Amino acid sequence: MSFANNAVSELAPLAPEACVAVGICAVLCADLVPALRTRTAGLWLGVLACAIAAVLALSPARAIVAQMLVIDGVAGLVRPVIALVTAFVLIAGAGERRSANDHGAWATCVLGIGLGAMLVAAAANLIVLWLGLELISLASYALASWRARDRRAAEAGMKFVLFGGAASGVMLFGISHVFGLTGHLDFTGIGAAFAQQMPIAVLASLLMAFVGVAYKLTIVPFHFYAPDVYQGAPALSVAAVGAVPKLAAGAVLLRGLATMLPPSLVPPASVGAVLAVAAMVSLGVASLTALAQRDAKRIVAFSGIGHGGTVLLAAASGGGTAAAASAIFYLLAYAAANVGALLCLSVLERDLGSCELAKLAGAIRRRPWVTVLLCLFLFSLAGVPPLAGFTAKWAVLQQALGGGPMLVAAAFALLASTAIFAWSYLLIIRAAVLAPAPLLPRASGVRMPLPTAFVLLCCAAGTIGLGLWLDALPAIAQVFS
Amino acid sequence: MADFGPSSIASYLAVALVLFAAGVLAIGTRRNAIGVLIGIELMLNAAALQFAAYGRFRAEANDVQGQTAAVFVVVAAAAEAAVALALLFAVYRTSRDIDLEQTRELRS
Amino acid sequence: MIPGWLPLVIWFLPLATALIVSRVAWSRAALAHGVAASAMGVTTLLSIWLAKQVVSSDHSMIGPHVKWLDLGSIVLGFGVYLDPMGAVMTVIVCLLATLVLLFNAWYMHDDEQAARFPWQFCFFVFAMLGVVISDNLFQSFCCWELVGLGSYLLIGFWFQKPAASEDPGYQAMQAKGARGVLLQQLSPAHSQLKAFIMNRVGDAGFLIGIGALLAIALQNGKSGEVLGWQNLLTLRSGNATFLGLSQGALMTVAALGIFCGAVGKSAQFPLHTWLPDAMQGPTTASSIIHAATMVAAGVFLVARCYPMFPPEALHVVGWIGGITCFIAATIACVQWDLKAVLAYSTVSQLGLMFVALGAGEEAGGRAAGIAHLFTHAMFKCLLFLCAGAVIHACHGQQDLHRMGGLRKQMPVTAFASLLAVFAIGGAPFFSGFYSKDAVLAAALHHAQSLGGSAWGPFALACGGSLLTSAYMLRWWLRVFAGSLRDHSIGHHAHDPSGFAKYVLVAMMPFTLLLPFTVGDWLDRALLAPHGEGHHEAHSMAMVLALSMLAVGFGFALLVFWLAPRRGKDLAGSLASTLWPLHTFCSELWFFDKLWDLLFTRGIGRTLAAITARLDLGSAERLRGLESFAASGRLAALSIDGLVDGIGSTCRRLGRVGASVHAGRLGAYLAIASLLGAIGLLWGLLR
Amino acid sequence: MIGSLSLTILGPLALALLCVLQPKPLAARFFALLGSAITLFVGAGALIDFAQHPGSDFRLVESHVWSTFFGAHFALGVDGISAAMLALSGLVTLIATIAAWDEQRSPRAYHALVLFLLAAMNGVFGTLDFLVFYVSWEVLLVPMLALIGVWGGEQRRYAALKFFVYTLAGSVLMLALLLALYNATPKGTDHTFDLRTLAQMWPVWRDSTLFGWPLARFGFFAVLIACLVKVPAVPVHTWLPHAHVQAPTAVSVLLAGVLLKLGVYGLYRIAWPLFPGEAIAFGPMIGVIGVIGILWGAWVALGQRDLKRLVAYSSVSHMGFCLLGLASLTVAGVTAGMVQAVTHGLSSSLLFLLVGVIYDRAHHRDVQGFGGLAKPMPRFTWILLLGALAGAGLPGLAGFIGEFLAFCGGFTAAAPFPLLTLFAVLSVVLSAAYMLWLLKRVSYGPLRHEEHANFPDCTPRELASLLPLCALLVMVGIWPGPLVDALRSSCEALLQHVQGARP
Repeated sequence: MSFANNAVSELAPLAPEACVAVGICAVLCADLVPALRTRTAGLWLGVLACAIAAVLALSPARAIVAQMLVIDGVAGLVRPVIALVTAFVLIAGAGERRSANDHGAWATCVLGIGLGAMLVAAAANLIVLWLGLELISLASYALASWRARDRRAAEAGMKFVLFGGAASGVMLFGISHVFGLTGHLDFTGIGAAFAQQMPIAVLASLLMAFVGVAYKLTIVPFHFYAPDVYQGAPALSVAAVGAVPKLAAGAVLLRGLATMLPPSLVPPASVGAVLAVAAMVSLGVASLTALAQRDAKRIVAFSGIGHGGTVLLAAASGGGTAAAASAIFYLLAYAAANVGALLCLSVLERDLGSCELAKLAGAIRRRPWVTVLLCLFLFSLAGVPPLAGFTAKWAVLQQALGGGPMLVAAAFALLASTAIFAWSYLLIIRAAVLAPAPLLPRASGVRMPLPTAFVLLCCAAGTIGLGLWLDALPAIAQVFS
Repeated sequence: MADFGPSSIASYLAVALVLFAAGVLAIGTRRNAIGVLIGIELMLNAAALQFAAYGRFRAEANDVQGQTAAVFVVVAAAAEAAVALALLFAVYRTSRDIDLEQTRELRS
Repeated sequence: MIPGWLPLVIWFLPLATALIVSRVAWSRAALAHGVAASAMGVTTLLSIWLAKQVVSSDHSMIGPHVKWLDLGSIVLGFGVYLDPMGAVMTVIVCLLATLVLLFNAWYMHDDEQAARFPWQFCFFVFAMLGVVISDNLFQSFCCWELVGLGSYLLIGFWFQKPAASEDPGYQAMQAKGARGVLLQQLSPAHSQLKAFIMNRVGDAGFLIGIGALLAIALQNGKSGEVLGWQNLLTLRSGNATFLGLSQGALMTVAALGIFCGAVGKSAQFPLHTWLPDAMQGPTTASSIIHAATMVAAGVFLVARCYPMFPPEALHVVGWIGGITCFIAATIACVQWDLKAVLAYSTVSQLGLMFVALGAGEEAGGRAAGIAHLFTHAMFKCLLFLCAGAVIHACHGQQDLHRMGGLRKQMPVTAFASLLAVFAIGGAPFFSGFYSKDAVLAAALHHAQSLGGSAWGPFALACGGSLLTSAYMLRWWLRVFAGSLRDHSIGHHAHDPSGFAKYVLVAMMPFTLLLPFTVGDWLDRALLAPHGEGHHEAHSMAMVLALSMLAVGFGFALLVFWLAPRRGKDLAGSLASTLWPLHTFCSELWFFDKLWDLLFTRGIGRTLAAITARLDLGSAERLRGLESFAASGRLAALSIDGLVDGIGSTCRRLGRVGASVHAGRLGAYLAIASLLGAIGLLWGLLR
Repeated sequence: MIGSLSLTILGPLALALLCVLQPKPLAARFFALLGSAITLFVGAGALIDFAQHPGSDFRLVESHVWSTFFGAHFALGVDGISAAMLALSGLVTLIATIAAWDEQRSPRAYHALVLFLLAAMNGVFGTLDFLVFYVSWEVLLVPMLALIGVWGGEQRRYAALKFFVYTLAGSVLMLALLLALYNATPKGTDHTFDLRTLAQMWPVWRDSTLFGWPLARFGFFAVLIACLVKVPAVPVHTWLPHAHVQAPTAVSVLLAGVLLKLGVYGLYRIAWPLFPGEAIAFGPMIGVIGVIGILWGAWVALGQRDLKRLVAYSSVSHMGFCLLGLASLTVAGVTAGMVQAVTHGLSSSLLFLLVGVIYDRAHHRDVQGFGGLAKPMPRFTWILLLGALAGAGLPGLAGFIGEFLAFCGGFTAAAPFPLLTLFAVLSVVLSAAYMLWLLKRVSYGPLRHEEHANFPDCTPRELASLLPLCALLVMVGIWPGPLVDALRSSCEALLQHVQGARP
């Protein structure tokens, strides 16, 4: 009994994860009940689980679970957000029209992503990290190709799984070397081993292990799957596949940098410079390539690549809490705007058949409010003040400009890419708002599903609120310290 | 010169490296999706092998992290292979082909 | 004591009249003319009283002054300053304005748009008075520009008239002499534009002059109303420098800047070509604006700023005047357009005034110039009114070829214009005699005392005067003497009726010495010195002037009166014998065409087209913008194209990026592993 | 507590929301009128206050904490300069609303966007906080993008995108500057974005570095670039002709009337006060840019056939005087820059409205396609004459004041400026040429097209938008005293501040 008691008390901080896991089981069970299967009941069960998980995760308690998971400031902040975003995606899913018995399975996958992301966000052990990422990935693969009879969705899924598998293979190979060379899989242990000496082989292995995270953060050159998956997958799936894992990957990146390469051992400037260069490359490639896209979702994908680079830049700006806070804040702002934008696109996609720029013409006539909100989210992504994207960019830039020359250079690259990205977002706006409209009837007959509208409004509120609430940033930093 | 006998770690690592290299090669060169999938499996198995080897030769006596990890890897690799095959099947069902060069409707 | 408000009343009454008359919808245009003329009449009476007071009190009047803008070191304001010169000028402006308005009521009695004339005219008078009574350079400049606006409006009075090249009516009656002008540009709409822009060229110089004066004043530690006359006239001494230029040189720059404004307004070489074109306006408007007062404003301004002009600047003034005087006179000799002769004569006479001014204070140049300004205003206005009467009588015909013998139908006009011709020729007992003599005396005295290149202006002025008497008599003889050449235009001709006739009669006395018999107030007012050498020059100049008059008149009588009576076409044979000279002068020394080529077409259109092309690229590019259609490199070669070039470079790079993201998973994996490996190595090795 | 300046920002915002939330287009129009009237009322009130009691202090000051951490405040307050700008933005928006009264395409959205734009402009003009300034500065782009891109002409999308990306790219550096200033705050002092405080900290910016450059120099150029794009100065001006040509009339009016002034205002409010040393050192360079703008703009205007593009280039030319005046660092010049900004707002608005009037009738803007309109449209021609002459800087009309004062300032300034002004003076010829040539080609001469003979003259609604501007042009032209008095104290204070940085 005492063992059980111990286990319970030790595992108590993982209540949110457990809650989501239970939620998954509940959804699966609900699917078995014929009376519930035809409704969206399973889905709402998932929402409930996520909501409870979010509330549970809000607890300020800090804990270390068996050198495997750490509930530190970053995790304490990101986990509730992950739960919340997952819940929002689920709610939005309730507005989707899909075959009756699909809801449960879909919810299971989204919850899987949520669970995996929460684990990754709290991971303090490379194997746990890898497992968490695998969990995210497996659920993501399924989500990405959800429209089973759609060639493009299937292709997206295939590319995703093969690319993701490769990344995960490389990561695992790196992890195994790290383990072999240091004898540890937990971050603190690796950090302690580094403290004695820092063989280049370990660093190389660690960098290989980093590939798995980089791939979730869509850092160039591990971003290749993203455009194709975004384009082929349903927009709502993309919201789950794109934003949620980024939050988790960002969180674990911060923790890994702080614990495995503590600034006292590795000169932060050297790590920072490497990461800053990676960030610059991501920003440059993404912003320019986005210009040549003809599909709104692909543009959003490249925007995600750029934002991943920005998060990397924030993480590169030294290990201080302020830098971490800026990265987290950036991820929050990104999540709100990105989920919102993809949700808008999913509504338009359903109405107009595709997110290709050419097909978006007349969106403003057909769905004026959704299109206006889409613009709002895109402006936030572009960093137009006073929206969340601006404040977040502000925070990151402030950190980077205070750093070494490479960081300052990266900051200016970020500024330059802002203008170029703005241009590619404008391509979407141009297509949806400014293009001469084919005389589409206003979609008054097809009312906007209430859940979708609710989530959209929440995202909009978050986007504006995070933008105006400048003191959110110090509040986040306070959580860390 | 490393000792490549059965009781030395070097031979395991060498095999793992060969496996990994083969996997990377397969990934980089195969046009068939199944080939790529096999490559991925090779990479994962190389990693699993290394975990086991490191666990056996390097870790302290009561440390089973390596072996545990190897088991996890096998499980996860199986799951991954299942999902991947399902998706490949979906692609095959829609386009009667799993040639990666042909399957490129999604592009810039 | 003169009440301070009186000049203000005189100044603003025309403006008030203009505002009121413009707002009323008049049933008959004559009524509008009547109201405006009565207001102007009142103004005239007031100004006469004022002038009498100023002249008799023998010192300048400093009237009220209002601060307009206070900028710390620089204060700009409006105020009244009247010396005898200004006071008399006020009278002349008001008097002529009243008479012209009365005349115009008849002149435009069958014009639908006539009601517009009085208020635009009154506005002009207001602006002109502003220049005259101004107490500082800034006000002068402002009103100077407004005068330009008045002129602009009145030249374009018949704005609907097509260009001569498109006007069959014009071509039917085209005067043979109009060779140098470009017919497609001969329209009120174009002339008003040309006049304004060419005036603006001068004004640019004026502004530079003002700027230089400001800089000099501030550098010398002055502040406040630095542009007031009192202040400006003390600027000659000081130690301002700029870019190595001494104060003296800076003053020369300033003076030449102001003179540049005068060159524009007074139609001096090389900006003289607008004035003949300005004849597209109503003849009555021309009579006062482009003959009597506005164009003389340049002379007035230079006279006003006289103490600021260093000798070097005056030298330039004299030369420009002389050149203009001569060129315009040669052109006037061969013009066949009734008004063109008068226009070039005006230009020539203005040149003469500048010759006088160029002679310098010592030689009495200022007094002479102003004197000629006053006398010229009177007789030239009368000449124009007579010309108006003739044109009216001949149904718009202006060709001297077809006129002749009109003295029988139009005795009053003929007589009046004959008096004016005598005046302009400088016949004894006429006003022109007095003033032209003074001008030549001043120039001679100046030349004698300085020698060298100072003889130039004098010689040119003599040449101009000689030609003036010849072409003016020719003009009169062509119009009024002999017999009717073209019955269709002349047989209904008659003198102006009613008021208009009395206007002509009323103006006749002013061509005589009358205004100057009241004493030597002008000399006293202008503080003209009368040295021994001056008297000597005077007598020499008188002899010279009289002989030139005799030669000129004699030539004209011979060629245009005696020879035709004998049935000989002496003029024609002279023209064919001296054809190169004749052509050169008929082509207006090619100034119009050259200026058109250089400035309108060259700098104006071509350069503007080039800059526009360099700014936005070719029209082809502009058409293809929306579709992002790639225009050729050449088509996009422009500032805007460069900007878009940055954009398209980005897009090109983006396409390169996109070609990598071409959907091939194999390639993705290969590139990712390759780049990953490179990144790994770089990260480790750095 | 909401002060009157907050009202000019929040009021239009709230009204914008009301516009789209209620169904009636007519109500939206009245909301737009109301919003601009509020701004005009507050702005004009402040301006009159400054005219009567000149001073360089800030009035109507209010401050609400935005972020204690960053030291950002929603701080508002006006001096003479911003009061004039505020009044201008209210007036021009009012006029533009009247001009767009008959807008048929989504009038509610249109007026909401105009109100949104107004709020952002007021935010720029009314704030004393750099962060609020920047936010408003960028937010402006959004409604403008939509107004040009949705309600514009044939190539509206190109123009709108160009406008947005160009001006955004211009101002990203300003963001970097904001952050660099924030990071350079000396230890122990509170972070602040208060412009009044920042203006006192120039020595700090001078002594800290970024990229090995003095921060002050970087900052100066960052603001300069952002502002010069907006002014717009040659050679970064080419977004303007596109934007103007494609924008609907009322938006052109807003663009020329207020938006271009933002750039000048930014220089007056940020660049010069914050970096006085650089303002002195690089003043001649700005002067050269100004003069190039004056001449190039005028010359290109001379070569245009499209009426709107012609007027747009005349704006480029006129705005050059603002730069020249400001850079000359004399009381006359600095005041002139602001006076020119105000008067150009009036005259260019008028000209764009007039172009709109004939475009509504002829449906084209090719200047060669007109001629002789004075006969069917006398009132129009008189107003066009007034506008053209104001543009050409005729004394007695508002356009003259700024130009003349700029000349005064330029000629009396230190060494290179008199020479620069010498070139600038050429513009009096060029401006007369393009303006009056335009008038000639449109209105004078014989009627070119028979169908133009029955063009109706200006309608009462058009007159309602045109005549107030005419009246103001004449009033300011004849009696500029109050305006100049209101501006001068603030300009003198700015000048003193800048001169204080002279070593």
